[in-house]
Amino acid sequence: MDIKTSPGNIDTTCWVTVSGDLDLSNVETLNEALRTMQDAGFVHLVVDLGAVAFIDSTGFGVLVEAMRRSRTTGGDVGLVVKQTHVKRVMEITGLDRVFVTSDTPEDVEAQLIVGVQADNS
Amino acid sequence: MDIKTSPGNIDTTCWVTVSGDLDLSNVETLNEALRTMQDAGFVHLVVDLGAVAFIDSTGFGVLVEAMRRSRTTGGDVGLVVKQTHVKRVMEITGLDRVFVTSDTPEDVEAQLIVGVQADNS
Amino acid sequence: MNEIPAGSTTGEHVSLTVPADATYLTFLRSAVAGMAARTEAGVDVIEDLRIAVDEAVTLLLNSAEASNAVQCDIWLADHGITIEVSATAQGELPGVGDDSYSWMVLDAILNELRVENRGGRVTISMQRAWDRGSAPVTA
Amino acid sequence: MNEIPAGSTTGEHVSLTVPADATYLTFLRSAVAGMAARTEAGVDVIEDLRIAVDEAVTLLLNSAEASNAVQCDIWLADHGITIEVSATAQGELPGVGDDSYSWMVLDAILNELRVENRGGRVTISMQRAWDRGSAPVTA
Ligand SMILES: Nc1ncnc2c1ncn2[C@@H]1O[C@H](COP(=O)(O)OP(=O)(O)O)[C@@H](O)[C@H]1O
Ligand SMILES: Nc1ncnc2c1ncn2[C@@H]1O[C@H](COP(=O)(O)OP(=O)(O)O)[C@@H](O)[C@H]1O
Repeated sequence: MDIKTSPGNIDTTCWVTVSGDLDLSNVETLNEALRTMQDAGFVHLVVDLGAVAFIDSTGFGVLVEAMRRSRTTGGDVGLVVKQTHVKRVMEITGLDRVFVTSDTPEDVEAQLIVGVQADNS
Repeated sequence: MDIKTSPGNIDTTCWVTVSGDLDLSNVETLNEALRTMQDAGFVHLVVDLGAVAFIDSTGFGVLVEAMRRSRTTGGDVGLVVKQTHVKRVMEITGLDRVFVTSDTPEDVEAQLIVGVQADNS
Repeated sequence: MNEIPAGSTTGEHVSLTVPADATYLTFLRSAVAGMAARTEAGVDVIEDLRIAVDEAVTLLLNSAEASNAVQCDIWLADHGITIEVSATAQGELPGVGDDSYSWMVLDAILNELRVENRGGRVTISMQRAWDRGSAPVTA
Repeated sequence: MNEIPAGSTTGEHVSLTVPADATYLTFLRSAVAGMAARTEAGVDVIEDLRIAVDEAVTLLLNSAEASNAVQCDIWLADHGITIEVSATAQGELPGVGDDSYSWMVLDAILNELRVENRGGRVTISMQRAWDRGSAPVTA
């Protein structure tokens, strides 16, 4: 797994690009990276999973935790999702209704900034 | 493993391009391809191993057999070899002194046509 | 759609034993994908099986003793694959059979899913058939 | 050069059992390469180990009963890897210990190479250290 962070289009937003395999052996690394960005004051996180080769429910668990932390400060975590198998796991677990998602980070960021909430009903 | 055959620059020569993994499970396919070309009258065979990801002594065994058949009709088999690990196996077994080799099929074919023999001493 | 692949893989069995360590999940996912690739299973099924072995072994690792080994058995059948993962677990396996997300995923992508605890050794048995829609056949 | 890799893999053991079928050679080569990739072994050593397991199992397959299984055990140590492959063989194993090309290759790329035949079960044991030149250390 490889994690890259870069500033978003506005200064309360950070893009986190994840690639490779994400599982129990390395979720803690992602968890720390997300926490670091939140502690640094980024309200919204755009986590780009477009280059992730594998992610399981342990990986999504860390993203859900990050989303909860962001929401307590009025922010949110949005996901860039492209691969069918990633979408599939999100549908099975209902995460597709929890996260703001799109297929480009620009679009996810735009949704987070205007305060779009995922359809939580 | 994938095998492609194409006519060489002169009409007694045939190029055989092998790719993928070559082992006990599929050497017979290569053996048949080489035999077919020899039966069709091609005196010289240029076997291009440049895209082979794996080859073991079973794979080389088939190439040695083909070389023997070609030599009984005044022809020969030459090899295109690029990868260090393929060269390594050839050195260990002494095959580097048995086969005409080079890193392009054009060059191997040219050597076969002028009747260059590998240094068999 | 072919009934049986050209070179029938029926009855082929592979057994793997690895350390009870999350860094071996990649190894097991690759092994299962490699086995499935020998069959007529499509890429979607192979992807599902990668997730299945990963989620099941993750459940085991959450309570397996670190000194222990995880065993993974794979059987190829005419129209499907059976995967069994097992380890010596400490106490009840958390997340098994309840509404954990791992279990939710396993339940959705498999045709059969069973857990057994025999004298502290927990085995998760999974079956997946090739010819089914994306919705699971209810076991 | 590091003495021991950052996350020490010392003592890790993996065991694989596959059908005595040449179409499983790829599977075994990948498994051995995957294990070696966990260590400080370089790409050349990994390539050698791929060849080693392939040549050794090919020797076994030349006389293993088709109905049989081949077992492959891999141990990671501080400075090297041990691979043991075994199968129930019919009679003497052709090509073992003689001047066959398989044996020639094995002998050249390994630090230790041993064959044992106990009651019809043949085991080929191989060891390779990381820190050696391209010429083998004579066992
Ligand atoms: N590890 C996980 N894997 C998959 N989905 C998860 C995971 N953790 C939480 N979720 C999903 O996120 C949703 C929202 O999480 P949360 O707000 O905590 O809801 P709940 O109160 O149901 O736990 C859950 O309903 C579940 O669908
Ligand atoms: N299967 C094989 N793997 C590697 N090398 C081989 C194989 N078969 C033959 N050779 C090499 O080819 C050389 C020439 O083969 P050949 O003309 O048959 O010689 P020999 O009379 O020694 O068998 C051998 O000396 C050996 O080095």
